Amino acid sequence: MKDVLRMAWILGVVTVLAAAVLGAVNHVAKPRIEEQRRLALEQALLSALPKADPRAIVPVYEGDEIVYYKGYAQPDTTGLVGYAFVARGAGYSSEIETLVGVDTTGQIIGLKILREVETPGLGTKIEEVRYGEKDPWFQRQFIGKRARQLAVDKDGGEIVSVTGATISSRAVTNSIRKGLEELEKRLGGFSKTAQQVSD
Amino acid sequence: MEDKLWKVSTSPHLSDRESIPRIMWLVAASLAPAGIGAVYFFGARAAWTIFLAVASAIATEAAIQKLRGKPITVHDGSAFVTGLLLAYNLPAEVPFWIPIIGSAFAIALGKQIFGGLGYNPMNPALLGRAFLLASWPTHMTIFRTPPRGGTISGIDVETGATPLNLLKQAQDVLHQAKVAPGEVPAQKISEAMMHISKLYESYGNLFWGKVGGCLGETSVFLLLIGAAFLLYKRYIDLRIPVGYIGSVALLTWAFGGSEGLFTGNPLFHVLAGGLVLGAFFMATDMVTSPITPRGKWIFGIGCGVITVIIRLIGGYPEGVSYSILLMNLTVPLLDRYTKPAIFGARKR
Amino acid sequence: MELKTLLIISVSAIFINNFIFSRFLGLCPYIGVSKALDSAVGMGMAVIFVMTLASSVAWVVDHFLLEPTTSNLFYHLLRLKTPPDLVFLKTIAFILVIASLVQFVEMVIQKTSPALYKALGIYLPLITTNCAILGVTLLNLDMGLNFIGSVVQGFTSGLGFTLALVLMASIRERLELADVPRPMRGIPIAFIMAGLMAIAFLGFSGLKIR
Amino acid sequence: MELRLFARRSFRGGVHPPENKSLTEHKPIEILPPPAMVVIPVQQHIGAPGKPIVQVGDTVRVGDRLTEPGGYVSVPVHASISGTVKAIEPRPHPLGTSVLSIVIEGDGQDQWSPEVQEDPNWQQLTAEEIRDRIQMAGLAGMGGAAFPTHVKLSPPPNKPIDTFILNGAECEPYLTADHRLMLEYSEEIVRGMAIMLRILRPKRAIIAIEDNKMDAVRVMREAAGKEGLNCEVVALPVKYPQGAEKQLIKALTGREVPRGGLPMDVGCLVQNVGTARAVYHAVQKRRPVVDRVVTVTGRGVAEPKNVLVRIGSSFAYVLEHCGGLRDGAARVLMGGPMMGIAQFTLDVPVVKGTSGIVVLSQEEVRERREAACIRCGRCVDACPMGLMPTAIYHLVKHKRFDEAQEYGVLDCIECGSCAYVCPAGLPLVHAMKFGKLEVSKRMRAAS
Amino acid sequence: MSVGKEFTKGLYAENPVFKQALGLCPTLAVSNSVRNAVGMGLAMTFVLVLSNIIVSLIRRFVPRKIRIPIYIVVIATFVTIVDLVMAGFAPDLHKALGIFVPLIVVNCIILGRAEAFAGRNSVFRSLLDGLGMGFGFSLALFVLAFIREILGDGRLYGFPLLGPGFEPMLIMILPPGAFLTIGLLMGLMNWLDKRRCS
Ligand SMILES: Cc1cc2nc3c(=O)[nH]c(=O)nc-3n(C[C@H](O)[C@H](O)[C@H](O)COP(=O)(O)O)c2cc1C
Ligand SMILES: Cc1cc2nc3c(=O)[nH]c(=O)nc-3n(C[C@H](O)[C@H](O)[C@H](O)COP(=O)(O)O)c2cc1C
Ligand SMILES: Cc1cc2nc3c(=O)[nH]c(=O)nc-3n(C[C@H](O)[C@H](O)[C@H](O)COP(=O)(O)O)c2cc1C
Ligand SMILES: Cc1cc2nc3c(=O)[nH]c(=O)nc-3n(C[C@H](O)[C@H](O)[C@H](O)CO)c2cc1C
Ligand code: SF4
Ligand code: SF4
Ligand code: SF4
Ligand code: SF4
Ligand code: FES
Repeated sequence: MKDVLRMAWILGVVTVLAAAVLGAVNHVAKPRIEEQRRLALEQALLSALPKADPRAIVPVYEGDEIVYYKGYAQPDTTGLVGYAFVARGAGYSSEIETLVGVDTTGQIIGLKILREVETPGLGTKIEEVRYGEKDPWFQRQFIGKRARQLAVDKDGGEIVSVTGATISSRAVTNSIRKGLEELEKRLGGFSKTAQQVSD
Repeated sequence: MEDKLWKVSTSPHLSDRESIPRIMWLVAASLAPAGIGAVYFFGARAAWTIFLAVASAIATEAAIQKLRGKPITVHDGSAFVTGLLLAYNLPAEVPFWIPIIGSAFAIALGKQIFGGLGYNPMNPALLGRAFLLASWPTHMTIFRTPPRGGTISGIDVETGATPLNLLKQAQDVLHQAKVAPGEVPAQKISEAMMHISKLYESYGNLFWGKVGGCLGETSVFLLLIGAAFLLYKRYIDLRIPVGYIGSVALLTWAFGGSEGLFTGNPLFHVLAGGLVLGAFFMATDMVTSPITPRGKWIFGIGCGVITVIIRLIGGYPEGVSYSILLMNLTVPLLDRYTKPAIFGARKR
Repeated sequence: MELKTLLIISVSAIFINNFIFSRFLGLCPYIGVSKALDSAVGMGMAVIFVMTLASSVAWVVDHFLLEPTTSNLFYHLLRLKTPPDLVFLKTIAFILVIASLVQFVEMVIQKTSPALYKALGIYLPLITTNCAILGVTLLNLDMGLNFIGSVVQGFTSGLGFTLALVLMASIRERLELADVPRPMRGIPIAFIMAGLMAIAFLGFSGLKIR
Repeated sequence: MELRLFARRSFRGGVHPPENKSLTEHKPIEILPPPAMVVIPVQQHIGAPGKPIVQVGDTVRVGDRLTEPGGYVSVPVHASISGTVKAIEPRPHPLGTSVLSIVIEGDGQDQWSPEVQEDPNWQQLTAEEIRDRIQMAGLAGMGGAAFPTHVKLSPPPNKPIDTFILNGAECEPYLTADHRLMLEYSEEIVRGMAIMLRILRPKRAIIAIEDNKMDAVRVMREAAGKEGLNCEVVALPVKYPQGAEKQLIKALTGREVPRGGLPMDVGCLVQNVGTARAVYHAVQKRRPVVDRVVTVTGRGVAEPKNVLVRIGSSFAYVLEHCGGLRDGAARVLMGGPMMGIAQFTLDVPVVKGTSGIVVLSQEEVRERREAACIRCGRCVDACPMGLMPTAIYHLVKHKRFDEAQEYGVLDCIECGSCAYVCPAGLPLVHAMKFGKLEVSKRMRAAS
Repeated sequence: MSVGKEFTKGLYAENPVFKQALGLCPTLAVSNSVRNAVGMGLAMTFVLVLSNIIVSLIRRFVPRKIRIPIYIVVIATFVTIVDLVMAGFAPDLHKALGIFVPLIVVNCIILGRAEAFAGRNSVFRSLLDGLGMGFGFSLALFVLAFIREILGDGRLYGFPLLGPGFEPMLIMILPPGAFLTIGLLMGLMNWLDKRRCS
């Protein structure tokens, strides 16, 4: 019995020690991790709304849920450049999440795929950056398009799908179209002309 | 009388005339009508593909046997059959290296690595196909050459793809329309419905082979000629194809329709795709199917169930290859748990 | 959780994202204990049991001790101002809780049911500190499953593992009688077989329950 | 019970090898002269060997007993020619071993023992006395297994025989000895059968003949009628191994002899037609087994025929009387091609169980390079015992005898159907025999 | 055993992956690209070396009966450190490796070395052993990833290597490719070993 108590005691001490060490490390690392997360979101939002000021992209809530973001050119939230929202669609083996930015007229100005677990080399080509290029060719096609133009070539649309991964391509395309239509409904329609943004 | 030492051997001292080479070459012969059909429907390209697949299978087998210092047994015809069946499972316009690599994989990693003929647990030709499909899906899923005298899908539309492909696409549209009403344009819905009904009437094309698809799978008629011969020779056991095709028919009839239970079209599902080729020539590969009578029933029905699952809710329009490969995995268990009753064991 | 969701979790864990053929978890026991069918079945049962158990206790530990929510016990017991975020301790907490719980269960089984102990007990110590077990708890956490979802995922993942293990063992028993080239015998051919099985399981990829 | 007669008479499995019986089936039995020398092994039956009661130099007459039975499951052997005992030494036996044998040099007289004479009072014999006579006449089953007949005729009281079956199936290809015997000696057969029925008093008696011998069916029916025997003569569809007793019982009665059991466990007894005739000789004529009908046939024999030869005659002697061998003769078998045993010399004697001497030509013999099993399942379909020969083959090959036993290796009747159909040419029966040997060795060691 | 051997044995003769079939899960899971393989190898080596050192240091004070839980706590501590640091400083790699970083805790190589080696040997030897095993593990991962990435993606560390004409063999970066590659590699090694012996 005494033995058991001794061992429990040792084990307890070791565990508490370990927890303490980890607590310390966590204390140092946690801000970094959160910073990284924030940075990742900021990066994504910036690729969706390239002209917005990083400090002036504000979430719009509906209840607890962020339904879209508004991006402004100035840090004092003036000069609306557009909106950003997350589109979700079922791909081949995962739900694909895309952050999409549109200007005030509903024309896509940027996008970034946030999450996707498609087949490597097949579905993941929706994020492929060809050698010597800077951005993913598949996503580049969406820039400048509006909701009604969004359909993959197989469905008679203008988006060239990734060969052998029509399902993934279709998921991205259709989810963005749906998201755009929803946003339009929420906003009560896009404006006819683009806001003049002074740099 | 001459006084010599006679040769001895154990009984029996007779045998029927069957031998492995004879069986294999006759199976190859029974596949000939479908091969000739493939060349007729898809042109000289088909002959070239078949030749490359067979040659690569034989060369790989010989090379590995030589490397291992084993007797070279390519004359027994089993590698020929594997190459042939692999070629029958390829689309008409694959690049030349596809059949070569596919056959090499089928023989090397599907068969010889286990010790060669008789020891491989899974169907080599189908492994070759599944390997190609996973490696170069774009080449393996492109069906552009319409067969002579027919169209790719068996109906008069342009949209590429085999009948099963088209069916899957059309059903996807209908499903989409159902879960998200109002989102799919009415014109697309009616188009999909038109496609389905036209597909369901294309029995003639499907039976004679005037539809798109892999080289050897399209003509049910030509395949049945070979199958009848094999059944007559008792090289294949009717239980597997009957269990297989029967369960596909039953399940597609029950669950294949869009208007509820028992509205599917079983005849279409039986005639379309590689079911007939698979059920008569590939699921029956004796090396990779159960040896016991009850095991054969379960094997056939299992293939049918998985095929239907894949066709109806799976990621592929066609499920024959994978269903057979998956059931191959259960063969040792089936053999073990379906042993025939030993004479005198039942009645005690 | 909706029944359909549970069904999707199950089908995914058994066929589509099988622990062996797709997630790469539990490979060492898979290769090590698949030589004979009998032990494969015993191991499979033990894994199903431990995975289910681990999934449930890990959820409880996470939910009541680690997550920074109002159900956090430390928050109530120590009357903290905000719920503490102890998620960083998940690895160490899970592994200790699982290991001690399994040890406890093992003792109980040994005392109460010698037959069950003989069938399962010998495998239990083998798998307590195994990545499939810890893996399923981390996956549950990643996927944000609730209690029922975690238990179902734990159970069905174990089922999928057992399916793969039993199929492999039955095939390896047959391969014992085959003329496998000498350098390939044993573990290498088991890997080749696993690869070919994984090819076959690709057939389930893209399966959609609707 | 009667209804079953119309049911399909068959058993599971089996094969249809070419019969090749036309070579000899129309050739009447030819009686060969006594040879100048005979070699009589002291053991020609299953059971304990006999102990010689003669010495080198003794003179013997035909029918003189040469050995004392070595126990209850044992029968004596008898001189089959008259002459002098030349040697008592191990000699090659057609079963492939060397067995203590009594060599008799003939005196050319063919003098019979005075004890061999008709017993007018045989009807008065008790069952016990009849069995005794059968034993001392050296009767061992002539259907091939050579099990002492008197033992089979003594069922324990708790296992009464209700069905007696006379086995005239002769399903082995080539062999016609039983066929000719039935055609030419139907009365003697029927009389022998009557004697056995008297001992056993079964409810039902059946004479079973394959339907490729309809003439024999007719003749036996007539003979049975004349004798006033209450028995059915049943024509069975041709299928090998119809004549194997378990399969025969199954086909005729629908009963399955339990695994490891004997026919008497299902109330049946099976005797070969030749045995029946020998019973008649033993009981009524007091004539021991000194000769038997042998079919000498095959594409390697110049003049195939059925012959009645003295036990102990060498194969060489018999073959010489059949015109000798042809060129291309490749294999000499004792018994039919499915179960027969290949001989390495012609210096082996005809024994009580020798139903045929078959000489196969080179084209006929199954001589194949072994390939790998392709799991075609033909052997499983063919096995009349419901075994999985390929599984047992692999297990035996890898010395996994315990599992082989689980798969029923001991149930194998060595009929050869599996190896006959195997396209890979695998030595399946060889594996069965070896497996049985090893398994029984282990079982004996364990007990 | 010489000090040098203590280090080199892990590379080939006692390679944890190829020769002992341990640590298979992360090996197969993250070897679809060289980048992931290197990251995982470093993480693993870090934990191996440090846990070996600590275990060797405390080996005299730990009661035998509870040594395993103590080792686990030690290992888990280092793993969590790696996990946190990686999440903070290399988020992309952290995302790519997924749960395989925390799973280093239960990796049988680490516990195996603690139990079989560090628990009985001096600190210096344990350090060398940890380094050797860690590099051996990394080497195995690298070899696998090298083959798989080149064949399956036509690239190496992200750079196109085989030119645009090469059509990558997708299966190599899918699960079956991992199994087949390691199986063939192990067979090849057996064959080479046997040839060297004879
Ligand atoms: C192993 C495997 C993985 C696949 N993964 C994906 C995928 O990630 N995304 C996708 O859209 N299709 C995937 N597919 C599906 C096929 O490529 C399918 O044929 C294709 O999506 C249809 O597109 P296509 O019309 O361009 O051929 C996969 C197929 C296989 C065999
Ligand atoms: C040990 C042993 C005991 C036997 N006892 C009897 C018996 O009591 N009654 C009987 O009818 N047959 C008996 N037999 C004979 C068998 O039933 C059978 O006739 C004999 O083994 C030959 O059959 P086969 O030629 O079909 O192999 C016995 C056989 C053996 C090996
Ligand atoms: C495969 C096989 C085939 C047999 N065929 C016959 C047959 O056709 N005729 C026959 O009398 N005995 C045949 N026997 C022997 C019988 O099983 C049985 O032993 C015999 O009929 C018993 O009679 P007996 O003791 O008078 O010889 C065969 C045995 C086996 C194993
Ligand atoms: C009826 C029958 C069907 C066959 N089917 C196939 C097949 O589907 N795939 C294949 O590779 N070989 C097939 N073969 C050939 C042979 O069995 C095959 O090469 C072995 O699987 C290799 O061990 C078949 C042979 C026969 C007799
Ligand atoms: S943790 Fe377990 S399953 Fe994972 S690599 Fe180690 S032994 Fe294999
Ligand atoms: S953890 Fe267990 S199962 Fe995994 S490798 Fe180590 S000993 Fe084997
Ligand atoms: S020899 Fe044995 S295993 Fe072969 S068929 Fe006859 S009884 Fe069956
Ligand atoms: S008949 Fe021959 S090849 Fe066919 S399963 Fe039996 S043993 Fe194998
Ligand atoms: S006659 Fe049938 S086996 Fe002897």
